[in-house]
Formats: sequence, C-alpha cells, structure tokens
Amino acid sequence: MSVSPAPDPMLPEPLRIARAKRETHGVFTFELDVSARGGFPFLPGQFNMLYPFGAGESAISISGDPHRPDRLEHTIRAVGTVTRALERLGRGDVVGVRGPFGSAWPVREAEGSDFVVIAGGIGLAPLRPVVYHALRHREAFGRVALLYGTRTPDDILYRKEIERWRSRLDVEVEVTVDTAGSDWRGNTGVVTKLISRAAFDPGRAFAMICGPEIMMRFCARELERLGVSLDRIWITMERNMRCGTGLCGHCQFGPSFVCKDGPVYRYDRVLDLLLVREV
Amino acid sequence: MPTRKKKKPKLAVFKFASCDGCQLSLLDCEDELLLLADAVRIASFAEASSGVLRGPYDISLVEGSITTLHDVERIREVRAQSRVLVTIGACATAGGVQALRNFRDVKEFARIVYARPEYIDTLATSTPIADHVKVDYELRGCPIDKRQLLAVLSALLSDRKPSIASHSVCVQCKLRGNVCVMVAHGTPCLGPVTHAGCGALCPTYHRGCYGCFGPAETTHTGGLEWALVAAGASHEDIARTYATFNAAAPPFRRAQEEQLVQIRPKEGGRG
Amino acid sequence: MARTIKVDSLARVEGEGALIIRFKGDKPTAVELRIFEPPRFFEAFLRGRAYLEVPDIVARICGICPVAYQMSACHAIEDALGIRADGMLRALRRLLYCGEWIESHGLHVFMLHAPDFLGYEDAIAMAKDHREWVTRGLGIKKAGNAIVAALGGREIHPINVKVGGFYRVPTRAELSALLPVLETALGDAELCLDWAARFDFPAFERDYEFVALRHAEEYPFCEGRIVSNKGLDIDLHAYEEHFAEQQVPHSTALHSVVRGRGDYQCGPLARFNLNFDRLGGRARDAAQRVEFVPPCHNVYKSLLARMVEIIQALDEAIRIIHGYAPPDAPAIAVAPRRATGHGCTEAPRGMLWHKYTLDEAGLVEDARIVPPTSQNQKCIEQDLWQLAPTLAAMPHAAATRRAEQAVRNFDPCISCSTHFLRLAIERED
Amino acid sequence: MPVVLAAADLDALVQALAGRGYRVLGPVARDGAIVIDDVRRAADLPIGLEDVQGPGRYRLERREHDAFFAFTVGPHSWKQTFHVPVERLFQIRRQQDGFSVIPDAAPRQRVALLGARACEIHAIAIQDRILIHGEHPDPRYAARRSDVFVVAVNCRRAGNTCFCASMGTGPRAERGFDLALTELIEPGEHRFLVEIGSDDGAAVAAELPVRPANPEEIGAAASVSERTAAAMGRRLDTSGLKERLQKNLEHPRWDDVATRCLACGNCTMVCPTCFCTEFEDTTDLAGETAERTKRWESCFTLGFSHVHGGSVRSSIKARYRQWLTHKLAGWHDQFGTSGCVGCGRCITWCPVGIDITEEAAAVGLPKKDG
Ligand SMILES: Cc1cc2nc3c(=O)[nH]c(=O)nc-3n(C[C@H](O)[C@H](O)[C@H](O)COP(=O)(O)OP(=O)(O)OC[C@H]3O[C@@H](n4cnc5c(N)ncnc54)[C@H](O)[C@@H]3O)c2cc1C
Ligand code: SF4
Ligand code: SF4
Ligand code: SF4
Repeated sequence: MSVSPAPDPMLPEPLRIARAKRETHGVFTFELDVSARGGFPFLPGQFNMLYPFGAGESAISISGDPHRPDRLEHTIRAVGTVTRALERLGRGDVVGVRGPFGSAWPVREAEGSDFVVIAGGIGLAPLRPVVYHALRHREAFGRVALLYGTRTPDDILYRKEIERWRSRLDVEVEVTVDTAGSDWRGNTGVVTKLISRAAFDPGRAFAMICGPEIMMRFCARELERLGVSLDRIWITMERNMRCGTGLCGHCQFGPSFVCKDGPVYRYDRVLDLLLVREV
Repeated sequence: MPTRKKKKPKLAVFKFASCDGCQLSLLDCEDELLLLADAVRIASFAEASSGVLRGPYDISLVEGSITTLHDVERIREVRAQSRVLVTIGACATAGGVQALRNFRDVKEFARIVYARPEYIDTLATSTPIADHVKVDYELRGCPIDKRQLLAVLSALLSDRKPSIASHSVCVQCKLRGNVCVMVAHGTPCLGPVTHAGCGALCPTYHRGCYGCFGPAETTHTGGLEWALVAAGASHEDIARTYATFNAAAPPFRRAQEEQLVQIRPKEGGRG
Repeated sequence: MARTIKVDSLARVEGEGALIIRFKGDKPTAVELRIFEPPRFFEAFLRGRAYLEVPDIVARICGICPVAYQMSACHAIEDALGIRADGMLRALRRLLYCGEWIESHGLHVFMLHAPDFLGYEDAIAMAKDHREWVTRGLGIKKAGNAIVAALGGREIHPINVKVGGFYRVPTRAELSALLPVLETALGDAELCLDWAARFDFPAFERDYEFVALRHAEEYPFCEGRIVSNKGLDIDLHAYEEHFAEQQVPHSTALHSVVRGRGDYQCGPLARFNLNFDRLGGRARDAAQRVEFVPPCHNVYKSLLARMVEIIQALDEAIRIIHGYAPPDAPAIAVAPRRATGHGCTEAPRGMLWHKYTLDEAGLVEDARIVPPTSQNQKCIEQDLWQLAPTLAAMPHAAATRRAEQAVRNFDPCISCSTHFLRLAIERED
Repeated sequence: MPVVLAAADLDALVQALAGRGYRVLGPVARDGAIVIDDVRRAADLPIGLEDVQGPGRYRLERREHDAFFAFTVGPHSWKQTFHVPVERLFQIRRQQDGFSVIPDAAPRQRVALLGARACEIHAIAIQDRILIHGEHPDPRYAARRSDVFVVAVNCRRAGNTCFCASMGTGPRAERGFDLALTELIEPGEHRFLVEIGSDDGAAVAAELPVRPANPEEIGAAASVSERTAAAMGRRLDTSGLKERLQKNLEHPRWDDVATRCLACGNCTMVCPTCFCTEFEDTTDLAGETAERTKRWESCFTLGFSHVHGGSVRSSIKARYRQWLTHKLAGWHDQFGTSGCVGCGRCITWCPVGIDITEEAAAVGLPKKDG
C-alpha cells in the first residue's frame, strides 16, 4: 500500500474568475469558480495567495461569506505589480490560488459580547466575513457595531451592502471619511472618533480591527480608554509574505509568523512589539 | 487564456559613452536572439542593424554615460520617446570608468592622450543617465549579466516588475557554494558591499570581487574596512579598489574618500 | 549642380562616428571618417594604478575585444617585470584569445557584414530567408563565447586574466566539456566559408601595405615581429620608431601611419596575407578549397579572411584542449620593479600595441595604447578616396550602402579608438 | 555493542555504503577549505588537515598526522544537501482556456552523510522539525530526507569558534545516526570506535572488517569527547537567554553591532538551521511559460521584509536584531528549540568576525548609561 504524499502547498490551483466587480477606483472584487472542487471552505480572516500568470503572487484575504463556501471572493486594491496584473484580469480569466492560510478572527469567542468591528480602507475586506457571520448569527451577540473609515466617499467599499446592513435595525453601521465634498452628509474625521459614539458596553465588548497599523493602534488605545479589556481586542498584521505556510520566513513578526500565527492577533499579545520600531 | 495579444512591443537600444559591452550582451544571447526578435520589434539598435523605426519605443535600453553637451540633449529625446527606460551597465548607472575624470582635471587628461587637446570637446564630468532623466529600471554591472538582461526583458514583456536582487554579492557567493576568499584565503573582497548580479564570479575564480556591479542596497564600507585591512590592503589599495567602474556611485565615492582622509594626515605627520 | 548625399547613421559598427565625402563633380574633394565618440581617457586613468589592475581597466576600452586589451597589457607588463608566462599558461592564453577571435569574427561576419552582401538591414531580417546560416553563425559565435566564459569567467570583460597568468586555471574536465560545441562549430565554419565564398564581392583592389605580427612557428596571436609586405620587419619595441600617430581635427581617434610611407592595413586580411604559411592544415585547406589564397588585395574579402581565421581558431582551440594538463600554479610569481615594457598582440581587428612604465611599487607612471582601429582609420579613408568615383556614379541609396560596407570591411571598433558613424556624402556637381 | 574498525579499513565503509546504492557525501579539501562533496574512497578525505578558525578567519593547515577527521566544520553544511540553495518548484504553461501547472517532481536521492558532527545532526533535526513536522511540510525537503544514512563523527578537536558544548548539541553524537565513529590515534595504532545507532547501521557494520571494542577503547573514545568539550573555543550562556533578548529589543548593543555588521548575509547562508527562502517568478520571452524558483534568502536583505511602501527593517540594527533574536529566542516559541547549534560557522564566515556569543551575552547585560 502506498501512502500518497502530502499535497504541495506551493502549487497554485488554477481557478476561473466567475464574476469581477469594480468596487471603487483601484479596488475590485473577484468571485472565483470553485464548483469543480466542491467549494472552498475557509475561516473569516484567512487569506489566499493569488497568482496572475507570470506576474508573481500576493497575499489577499478572503472577503466572502464563510457560510457560502461555494463562493470564493477576494477584494483587492491595485497598488503594485501583482495587484495591477490582477486588476487587468476579468471574467473567464484564470488565477492561481493557494490557501486558505492563516489564523482566523475568533468569531465564536466573540459570541455573547457586544461586538465592535472597526475597519479602515481595504481593511473592510478581511472583516467582511466577520460581518456576514455576525449577521447570520445575530442572536448570538449583544449589540453589534460596524465602524468604517475611508479617505473619501469614493473609497467606500461594498456600498450597497453597507446600505443593506445599515437598514437593519439590529446593527449600528457608522461610516466616516477623512475628506469629502459638500454633498457628503455623513461623518468626517478619523474612524477613532466613531468609537466613543457607538452604542456598546465597554465592559462586555469584543472588538476586531483591521486597517493600517497606526490606525489599529489608535483604535485599540481608544477602546482601552473606554474600558475594553485588551485581551478582547483583535487586530491583523501585514508583513512580506511569500509562501503562506511558515516555511519562507519572510513574515516574521517577533516570535511569530504572520502567515500562520497571524494575520489575526490578540492585541495584548503583540502590543509590546508594536511599540518597537522595525520589528 | 489567450496568449499575449498585444501588438509586438518596440525595443530600442541607445548608446552614450561606453565600450559597447553591455549592448553586446544582447547579441551574446545567441540562443535567445531570434526568439527575442519574435517577441519584439527591434526598432533601433545601431550596433546590430541599419534599420531604424521611429519612436515611441516600448522599451529602451540605454548604455553609456553622459559626457558631452550633445549627450545631454540626446538623452532627453530618448526619454521622451520611451515608455520604459532601462539603463544598462555601470556607465549608464554610475558614470562608468570614464567618471574617474570627475575627480580630476579633464584638460590635463586630454593632454596626456592627445597632442592637440583643443580638438576635443567634452564635459568635465561623466554622469549617469539618472542624473539627467527619469530611469525606470537599472541593470548593474560592467558589463551587465546577460541572464539578468533576459530576465528583465521577459519581465517587462509580461508586465511584471523585474526582480533584480540588490543584496550583496556574498549571498550569491554562498548560493554557489564558494569558499570565501576573504575569510579562507585572506584576499581582499568587495563582495559584502557590492550589488549582486554577476553570480559571484570573481570569488568563483579565486579572486576578490572588485565591485563592478557597484554598491549594494546596504553599503557599509566603513565596516568592511576592518576586513580589507586584515587581508593586507593599505588605505591606498582600498581607495583605488573603489575607484574603478563605479567610482562615482555615491557610496563608493564616499568609501574612497574615507580612505583618502586616512592617508593624508599620515603624510602631513611625516613632513 | 551641387549634390549632397547624407546618411545620418552608419550602423553595424561598434561606436559612434560620421563619414563625410565631398565631391566636386565626380571628383572627391574631402573624405573624413569622423569619429566623435567621446574620448574616455584611458591612458590618463591608468596613471597611478597598480599593475595588477591594468588588465581589468583596459578591458573596458572595448566590450568587443576585451581579451585583446588584457593580453597586450599583460604582455607589456610582464615584459617590464622580466617574466614570461610559458607552457600551459601560454597555451591557455592562446585558447582564450581563440575564443575572442571566434566570437568577434562570428559577430562581424554573420551579424554585421554578411547582411551587406545579401542586402539586409541586419541578421534578424536575414534570418527570415537564411535562417540556417544565421543559426550556424550564432552557434559559431556561441562556441567562441563559451571558451571565453569558461576560461575568463564571462564573455565580456573576463575577470580571470592576471599579470603572470590567471587567478584560477580550469580543470581538464571543464575544458573538455567545450569540445562537442567546438567540433560542431568547426564543421559549421567550414560550410559557412564555402557559403560566404559565393558572395558577390565588389571588384575593388588597392596596393595596401599590410602589417601584422609574424611568429616563427605559429599563426600570430600574442607574439612575433611586426612585419609588412613592404619590407618592414621590426621588433615590437621599435614600434614607435617606425610608426607615428597623428591627430586630425575631425576625429577623437588618432591616425597611425608608417613613418615615411603613410596608411597601412592591419587585421585579418593583413594577417592572412602575411601568415598564410603559418595556418594549420585545416584552415589552409579550407581557404584553398574556395580559392582564397594570398596575396589578396580586395578588402571586401576580409570577410573570408575572418572565416578562415575562425576555422584556424576553432582548430587550434580543440588542439589546445586535447593537450591540456593543469599547470602547477595559476600564475607565475611577480615582483614589481621600475621598468618600461611593450606588448603587442593581434586583436581580432588587428595589432594592438601597449607600452607601460611602472615605478618601483608597480604603479603605472605612463601608458600608451595604440588600438587597431586608429591604425586602420587612415586606410579606410584612402579606400573611400579610391571608391569615390564609383560612388559618385551610383544612385544615392546604393552609394551610401556601398560606402558603409567599405567601412565595415575593417570591422572598425570605434569604442576602441575612442563610436556611431554618421555619413554625409556631399556632392558639388 | 561498539565495534572497532582499523583506520586502514575505513575505505571498506565507503565502499559498503556505495555498494548499497548510497551517494556518499563527506568532507573534502577544496579551495583552501573543507567542503562537502562526493567521497569515492577514503583517500578523498582531508587526511592530515586541520582547520584553524577564528572570527572572520579560516585557514587549512597540514599536520604531521594522518587523521581523517582532525578538523571541525567548514563553510558548507548538510543544509545544502536537503534544503538546497536553489530549486525550481514548478512550471506553468499558458493554455487556450487558462493554464496548467507542471510541478517539478520531488527529488529522489539516496545519500550517506560521512562525517556528520553532533552539532550538524542537531541542525538537521531542527530543519526536519520546521520543514517536515510542521503544519505544511515541504515535500521536496521531505523527499530528500527520506533515504539518508548518517555516519556521525565525534569531534577530536574543538574549533576556536565552536560552542556546541554550551548549547547541549555536542561534541558527542548521542543519537540521530546509523553509525558513529570516534577516531582513536595512538602511537602505532589508528582506529575507529564504531557505535551502532540503527538496524541499517548494524547491517552495514556487519559488512565491515570490525571486531568488538574493548572497554579501554570505549573509555578512550569517551575521553576524546570529554577533552574536546573542555577545549571549546567559546560558550554561550543560554539560561534565561530567550527572555533577556526579547526584553531588550532597544538595548544599545544593537546600535553598536550595527556599526560593524555589513548586512552581507554570510552568517545566514552558512548557518545550518537558517531556512528562509525567496521565491522568484519568471516567464520566457514569448510569455507562454512561467516558472517559480526558490532559493535561500537572508533576513539581512532589504527585500526580505519589503511590503508595499518599503522595508520593515531598513536599518542594519533591526536586521541584526531580527536575526539574533529569532535564532536564539523566537525559535523557541516557534519550534520549541533554539535555532542555534553552536557550530560557530557564523562567527568564522562573517567577514568582519562578529561573534554571536559575544553579542548575545552583551545584550543580556544591563544597559550602560551615557
Ligand atoms: C495577510 C495579508 C492579507 C492581505 N489582504 C489583502 C486584501 O484583502 N486586499 C488587498 O488589496 N491587499 C491585501 N494585502 C496586501 C497585499 O498583499 C499587497 O498589497 C500586495 O502584496 C502588494 O503586491 P504588489 O506586487 O501589487 O505591490 P508592489 O508594491 O509592486 O510589490 C512589489 C513587491 O513588494 C513586495 N511586497 C509588497 N507587499 C508585500 C506583501 N504583503 N507580501 C509579500 N511581498 C510584498 C514584493 O516583493 C512585491 O513583489 C494583504 C496582505 C497580507 C499580508
Ligand atoms: S558598463 Fe562596462 S561593459 Fe558596459 S558599456 Fe560601460 S564599460 Fe562597457
Ligand atoms: S568571497 Fe567575497 S563575496 Fe564571497 S562570501 Fe566572501 S566576502 Fe562575500
Ligand atoms: S565579483 Fe564583483 S567584480 Fe567580479 S564580476 Fe562580480 S561584481 Fe564584478
């Protein structure tokens, strides 16, 4: 009897783009066809390595609904070579996929708490699965708030969906932008400012934050000031990522690998490192 | 997925003050030359062809440094005609060996070589292309490495950012399994401060790297001095070693100056 | 009526220059091979450099024939220091030189010159109709490069040449690995000579003074006396007594002349004419088979001389490799001393003469370099003077092409002489 | 039971291994150092050579003895045999309706390591833990490791840069070998005490002209290792080291070492446990075929920590700190072991002789004021 060797985690699996949607200028969402492989189960917060033919690979979070493994979604901001190469693809084109990799948002652990989800910019993409989960299991949570900040109104992702969420009476959705024209009737200013206004009980709150490192630090500090326990705040880290499997070493962050111990971290476990430069 | 459907891109090669070696590297790709000709239209390459297509060009390879006023004009025209401009070689990226003139008086140089220097019209300095126009990518080396040239062309043809490792020669030296000439033979070697790309040729041939790929991303020449001196090099030797094909690249130029400073006070002390 | 023919770029030469031919009626009034490649002042940079650095620095004079520069420099410095690299070290140097000749001649014949004879802009266009020949040519060129890369570390600006020998000598296995490529290239080179011999060579002859090295036994590479078909026969130390360099306003390259006589030709055709009897059997037989024998005064046939030399170099390379055993040391020991030394070797394009004066620490006090292209420059101009009436009678485009082809006969390496040729033919009818 | 093999019969071991289809790799003198290469006969070994090592310095010297293994470790390590410096992972071909991935087959090799030292056996075990026993095993590494015969050699000499004794990884090989040799040289007698570590080892030993060892010989071998341990050139105090390092990320010593470190990456390349790799994607000129290769990477390069916007660790200080703290501290968190086996390679092959034991000790020291 022969033992079949473990599958090579370095081999990209070609998946076809079933739907491509432009979200904002420079940000787009792909839905990949996973029907042939019988779906693509993942946990909220996990990411895939995406490979546009010949251009290289990038870590991209899965932005879809964890309860819909038949739909694999990624939302991508085109910033450089690989992400721009992805941007050039469309429906019917094929992307190489490896994953899912990484740690997950502890959505089960958050159950029973007032739940605060804070996103900055493209950071909403990795949190969208969390929102889906919370809405699907709404009864398992106390109060639920989604606080979202972008640079301008044009940068707001998933607009229609946000409207839908907002129209529900059982979630508080607040969006703020750094700068806006006079036709913007919403909030302006940094996302941190939304925190103290949101309705939740700091004593029983559970928070998840994703965005630029500096934004996450300010949000966590604000939550702490309000009395949220640091071990109930979770954030994500970004580092250079190559293999996604903890073998290439690039994503080291202190004593951990962002690709397997992260990208989702409990805030109090990384706080010391966040305060040291160039770790 | 359909093959590259775009129109064949135009490739042009331009030359300024140089030895022609870097553009020759393209002709030295004997196995790939005809394949390349299938992938691009060679629009201008005086060394290889009398045919010239008009710009704009998708990829321009620029060899050589700027040493005349006419060059200054010409490189601006080249830039204006080029979508992606890649400088190739130490001349184009650092001024080349002819930048040794930057440290001395050109008129005197012309007198040494030419009986009637008044015929010679040239600038006092030899400067890299990036001093005059925006450069998209740089390929280092004197000469460039043809495998790197092919890798860059393939990358650009596939809209990929060329991956040009900028770490030290030492990394490549160890990848090749070489025995370090500095540690094991006591041969001075610039590998730790020199940009990778050659595949650690010199150590492979039992000599110290002489820096023909120019400064690496992190160039700690002050730290290296310890090892060079331990290997028996004098400050004069070290200064000369930095003053070759990338003499005018700022980190090497500073390294040379660091050494010269250490020589001069000694001379004063003796007198 | 004044007629002006202007061609802005003479391509397929190494470097930048221009060509001006002025006519009054059918009579040329001026022929200037203008080289305005910016000068790079190598002789000046060399002052104060250590003798060990010289081979690396002079290589950068020319990307096409760096080995020639390294060889002439090593020989000159070794001459000054009173040493000789003999035996296997000498054989390895010849081997390295064979590699450069094969590569450089291969480049010129197949990529630069043959398109002239067959009417193409370049070898790539030529490859559409003559792919097998271009492929063979590239194979030959590659064989030459393989030798240089194996022995020198890389094709251009080899890093393994050292005063006194090499930094590291190859193992027998490293060299033997080259044999299959060289054998194939040798067979191809013979076929290519037969092919090239059928080209339509313009009928053009001149009474040249051919100058080349001549060695007692061998076809010349690194050693020999300087001889000519007009009676010159001197030691290379006496070069300066017999040759002079002149500066002309239209060129950044210096013009060489034989004192008292004027222009001369060096390079493959000169070597072939003066050293036919020193060719190995294989090369001589091949030349005789296509009825290419000395004396040949048609410089367009220098292409054939290159092909014969490719055969010679491949044949010799194979012989050297078969007889190779690694020497005890990669280089002979050298101690610096105050002295002057001379070196002259046969670069692919012709004689390359160097002279260095070193101080007691081995630093260069003075350097002089006479590259082949400056030696041939006057000869090229003289050819054009003689060709001018033919040109005048030809349509503009054809005249231009013919003039360029005449320049290319010499495979001028302007980088060496100091580059890009712009041709302007001005006619005043 | 240990057996004894006459030094003159060492070749029988090489032939026995070769006879079983192993490619025998071992120490060979080349280019002024002892490197790892094919060993076809015992005479290929560096007989009579000793290495003299120090920070940033290595010299081979000939001695008046004919010991086969009188040197310590050289610039190569077995890492190159299993975690190879460069390898292609796959090719991808463009097709009409997408692309197909053509993986490079997992390499098969049957190798015998002749002369693996105790520290090296530990290093291999550490790499196994990372590359085979983790969540995502590296199939190529696993394949290369699957058919290996280890002949350990217990060190007779300790190098000036060695500190395995303080890391608990040597100088005596305790396990992880099929056979372990201790070279015993006495006037008129030159032999090996051979310990058997596995069934394969026993089978090979059975083919050799050996005899049972006597208690004196066993004692002599033990005292070789004791003497070697006592002669260690360096030591590293590991007690509380992990915590000391992790608490001192802002210690001034990091600034100090940054004035010396060249960030050239030599230390990571020669380290037998450093496993970081870089991936490179390339395409052919026609854009029809792409491939990915993997090669050793160093945490000393700028690219290593590059993210959109720049490098996380742009200063040499941060890069050296990353290396040292990962090696001696983070590794414990990640893999339950130190990343250092005390072989001393990074000290010897650092062109400027930076000494990991000295730096680690200094970072633990109280900060000096002013
Ligand atoms: C866990 C994780 C999840 C992410 N999720 C998303 C997401 O959902 N949506 C999104 O838009 N972005 C996401 N990112 C960021 C995304 O990976 C980078 O923006 C992207 O890799 C940039 O690549 P590029 O080639 O387009 O950019 P360039 O700036 O051109 O990158 C050039 C080079 O920089 C290096 N580089 C830059 N950033 C990274 C990186 N993060 N990892 C490895 N190498 C890098 C590489 O060497 C790359 O070749 C995520 C990153 C991480 C680590
Ligand atoms: S960089 Fe060197 S090889 Fe390239 S053109 Fe300049 S001198 Fe020649
Ligand atoms: S030989 Fe030179 S390049 Fe190679 S590792 Fe040593 S110092 Fe670095
Ligand atoms: S080792 Fe250094 S000098 Fe030698 S070829 Fe490479 S970069 Fe140039």
